[in-house]
Amino acid sequence: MRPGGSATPPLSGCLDTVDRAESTPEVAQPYAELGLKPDEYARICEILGRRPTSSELAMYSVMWSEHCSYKSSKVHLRQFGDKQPEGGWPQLLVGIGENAGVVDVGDGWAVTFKVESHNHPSYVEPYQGAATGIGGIVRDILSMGARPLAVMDPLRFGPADAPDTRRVLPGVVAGIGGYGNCLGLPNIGGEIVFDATYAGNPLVNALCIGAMRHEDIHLASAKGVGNLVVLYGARTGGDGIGGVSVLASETFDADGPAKRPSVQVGDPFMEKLLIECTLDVLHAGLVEGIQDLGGAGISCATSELASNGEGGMHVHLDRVLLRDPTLSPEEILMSESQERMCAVVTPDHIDAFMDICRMWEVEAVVIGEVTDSGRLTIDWHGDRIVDVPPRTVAHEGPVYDRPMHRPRDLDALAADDANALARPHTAEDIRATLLRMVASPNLASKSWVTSQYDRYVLGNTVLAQPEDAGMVRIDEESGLGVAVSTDCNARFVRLDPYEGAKLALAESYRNVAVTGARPLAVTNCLNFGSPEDPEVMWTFAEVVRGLADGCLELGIPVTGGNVSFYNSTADTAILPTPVVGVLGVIDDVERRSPMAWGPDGEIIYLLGDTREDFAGSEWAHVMHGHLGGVPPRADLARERLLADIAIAGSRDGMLTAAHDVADGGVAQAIVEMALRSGVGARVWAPDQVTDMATFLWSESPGRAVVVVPRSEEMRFTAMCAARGLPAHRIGAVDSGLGADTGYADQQVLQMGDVVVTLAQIREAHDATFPALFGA
Amino acid sequence: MPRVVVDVMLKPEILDPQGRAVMGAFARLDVHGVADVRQGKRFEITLEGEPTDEVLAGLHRMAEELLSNPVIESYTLRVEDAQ
Amino acid sequence: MPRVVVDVMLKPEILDPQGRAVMGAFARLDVHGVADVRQGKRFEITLEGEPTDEVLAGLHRMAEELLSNPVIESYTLRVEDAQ
Amino acid sequence: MKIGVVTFPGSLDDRDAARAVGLAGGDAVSLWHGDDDLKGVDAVVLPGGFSYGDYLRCGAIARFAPVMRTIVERAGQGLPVLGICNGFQILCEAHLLPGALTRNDHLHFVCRDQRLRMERVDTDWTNSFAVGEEIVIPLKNGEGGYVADDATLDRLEGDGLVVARYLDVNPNGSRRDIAGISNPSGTIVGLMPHPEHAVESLTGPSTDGLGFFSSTIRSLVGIGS
Ligand SMILES: Nc1ncnc2c1ncn2[C@@H]1O[C@H](COP(=O)(O)OP(=O)(O)O)[C@@H](O)[C@H]1O
Ligand SMILES: [Mg+2]
Repeated sequence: MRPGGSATPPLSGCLDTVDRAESTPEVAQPYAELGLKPDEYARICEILGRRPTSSELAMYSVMWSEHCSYKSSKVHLRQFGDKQPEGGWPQLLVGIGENAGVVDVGDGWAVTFKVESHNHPSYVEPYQGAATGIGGIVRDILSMGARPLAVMDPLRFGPADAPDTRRVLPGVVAGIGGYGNCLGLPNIGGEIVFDATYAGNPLVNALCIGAMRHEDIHLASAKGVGNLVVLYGARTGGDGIGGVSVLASETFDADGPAKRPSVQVGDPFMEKLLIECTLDVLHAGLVEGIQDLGGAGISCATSELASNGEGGMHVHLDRVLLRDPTLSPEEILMSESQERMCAVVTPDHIDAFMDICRMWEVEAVVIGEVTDSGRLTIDWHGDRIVDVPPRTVAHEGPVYDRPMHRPRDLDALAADDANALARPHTAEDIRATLLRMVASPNLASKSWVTSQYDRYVLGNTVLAQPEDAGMVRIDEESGLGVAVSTDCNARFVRLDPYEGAKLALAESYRNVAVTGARPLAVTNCLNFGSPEDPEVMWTFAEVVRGLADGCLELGIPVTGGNVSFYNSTADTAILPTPVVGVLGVIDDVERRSPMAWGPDGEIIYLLGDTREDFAGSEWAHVMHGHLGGVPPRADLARERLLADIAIAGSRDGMLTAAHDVADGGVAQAIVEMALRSGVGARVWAPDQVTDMATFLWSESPGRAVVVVPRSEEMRFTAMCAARGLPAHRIGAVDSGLGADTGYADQQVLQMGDVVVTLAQIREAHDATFPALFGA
Repeated sequence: MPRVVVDVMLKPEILDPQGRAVMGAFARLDVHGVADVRQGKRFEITLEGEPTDEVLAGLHRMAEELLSNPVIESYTLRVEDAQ
Repeated sequence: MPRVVVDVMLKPEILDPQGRAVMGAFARLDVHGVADVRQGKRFEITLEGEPTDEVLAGLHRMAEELLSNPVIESYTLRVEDAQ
Repeated sequence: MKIGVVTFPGSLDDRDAARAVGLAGGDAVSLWHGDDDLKGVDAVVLPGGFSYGDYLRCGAIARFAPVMRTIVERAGQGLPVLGICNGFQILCEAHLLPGALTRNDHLHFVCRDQRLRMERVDTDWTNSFAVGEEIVIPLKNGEGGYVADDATLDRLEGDGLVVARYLDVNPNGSRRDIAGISNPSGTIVGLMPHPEHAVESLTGPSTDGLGFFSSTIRSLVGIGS
């Protein structure tokens, strides 16, 4: 083989068939333009025993891309499978490797959830990029056989006041809302974090949760020789195939590359029909195997289905319904047109399958059948254009153990102690700090964003933003429900990737537990810079190690996730951002603990220990623009204990409210609880903490604020004492403080000597987003 | 007063779900003979004075940057006399 | 193939928040000399054959009943030769 | 009491409407857009959602569904019909109610807990409320601005056909803060906010929405006005 080389004239004007590939080994192929390395191309030739056809090249190039093959991350991600308790994970029904993992939540119910990134498309075209991100993750959940229940959207943007953020953020938010609202899935949570490193590289992650009965779980495999392969949903167009046009242009069009959009446009209405249609065909028992069409379109769906099944499949590519009749076979194979699914159906079920599609006005066509050839063969109007072993496309791509190096600046960062930064001491300074903190973009009210999302549709949303976790009811009879949170303080990860990953996990775990749900499983979206940068790669490896260790310690498995590399602009990589999603189960959603406290007289407790932990804190970021020091260590045994107490407290009616303490410390937690309930409170520092600023803004992990009715105080504190969890009495709900503090008729928050009305806080908290992004 | 009309349409290669929905409705309503429907936006801009080069240059910039999204749409701009 | 274009605009007495938002953006972006902006819809309908009276009658009916809402909108319909 | 809930392609709140009917003590019957048979129901709810993706105009395409032909005909004979959000849009598009719903004046989709004042309480859908009663139910729409010409608005006001009005904020630029209207006989009601999302304290901001569904049941058994 002699890959590359421009001496040989390219093909022109004729179909590149397998026969032709055999007889013209010397033809130069544009593998480099398609992102393949010379040795990767050589390996393809070796697998096939000849040069690939241009269609085969299209398939290999897209399936062996970083995005689809996980070639840089695979060696590390293995830990998620390897680090597991003896006897495996009891709650896991389907593990990593399928479209999404599935966990048992009891009563015959199973839940699946997963988070994915759509970062780059959302930078190019914020609305459509974000919209299709939602669409893609929903199809992953659907393809497991689950009814999608809710979505969440962890987002990261450049500085809040940067002009580009004003372009990107409103578009992303409108896209997520536009798609999710039209699809009829409630948006129950997410994150919005600003940091300079995300300028030019926003993160748009999307999470979906779905539920099904155990017997309804479906997998992506093409079983049963003679079964039919059906492609249904939207027609195939030229979406997202900008890259492969090099093939089309060389092969088919002497006049230069055809105009192909690299932007995918979503049609949420079609996706809604696809959901209902898919659930109907699944429940009617008409489907042997099912797969969504995501990143690599038909290439991915056919090779994965074949690879997971009997190993053989034959496809008539010319049967694919096209939106754009000028598409070449290579382009059809790589098209990323949205809202398509692929199902394997027995011949005697095909008519019933087609009837259901017709009822939902969804177009469907049989494109092929399952064979026992061990090969994936594809024809184009009778000519063979693909003949490959499917495993080599789908599962046996290249794997790299890339060089790693500990970032050279880590020691200097650690030495730059955040605890040495000047803190406010006087009541006046503390008050000013409080108002500035609640108005800072990362801590300010996000309702400008979340009010653009439907949180009510489907009628099962029990908790949604701004609560710690989103919670939806699964079973209306029993009240069984699930809670999900996503979190990541990327500054912690930057300062100490191993601990930072555990802290992200701990925070997400804690957010779920404080609602009263028992954490069960983990998904993650690992957003990083270039894997070819050894410092990024080292950080990535440390994060995966930390997450895998943390999951083992907490007793919850990683069930799936996504890796997004190359999140960097010319000079900066993003903060390493492993977004961690934790799923929990609650037997009766009536027992949940919301964030808002109840009536007068209830007692406020701070659970856990407060230390001087300002490294990576929001306070250091907002007040000093500082990132340095040694972040707190994650104490996962303590997190488990805290979770046990929060769950028992909710279940047994000892708590009226609970709120996790994280970004912005206790001050932020108290402010959010007060704003949510509209009732004031008096709060004081526990004896353990003498410095008010530490009490208010330190970000020691393993803490939560809980509110206990007086009648339950004895029982609750006895439980904490018996289990060894520090519970500090730090305040009381008090609607009458205004009169004592000179604000008659107003609700007032008193923290130590600082007095501020809820109206003042609310004004500061609410004004930021409208001021930045318009009313 | 003179009027400028800007028409913004999705580029032909971009999926137009709205146009497709209209097509579907045509079929259900027994309207035949239609091969394709695309839906776009029309802006009618009434000027205060004459369509000078400067004014038109400004409007072209707006058509390009604000009224259309060049990633997925294209526009045409023309001066009309308002009736 | 021949093409029919239907333009649908809000009636003048109906508030057009989109047009108003565009006006506001013009001002912020230093585009002056504009008295008013209205935003409407444009449909490009490609025909399979010739624009016979029958086809056009069907499309007029669609423009009236489906493409526009006569309570708030008015439409114009014209035949164009596609380029 | 059998209350039909229509599912169009893209209907989203049909399950919720059916749940609300059940909680109010009725039997929900699902009706399919492509069927012109109303299965003997005593009343019909056109639920919220994005029928046909809200493409073109909200409700514009759904209006032509076969089920709507029968509903328009039966509504003319007094069948009670409630249109919620997208259902309200469909009722206006089908000319069963006057006016139209247009893009929110702030151009964003908005989801909020909305306070309303009930103004007409002798309809088939509001007879459980008191005049002037204030309720809180969710509102969520992108095109909820109610518009009509002044003559129509004056007639609606003069004839007492405004069913509910927005309090605190006008969330979408509706003329005269109108959140819902009715036909003169009070059998047909269109409402922009979503009563079906306020039927359980667990999942809604209140249970104020139940009144709409229990009202029809009352009037169907002859208790209502
Ligand atoms: N960071 C991660 N943690 C755990 N599992 C992961 C991670 N990244 C990818 N995976 C898993 O690898 C498999 C392949 O991922 P992907 O190709 O993105 O799936 P899909 O194409 O279905 O979206 C999936 O099972 C996914 O959950
Ligand atoms: Mg998948």
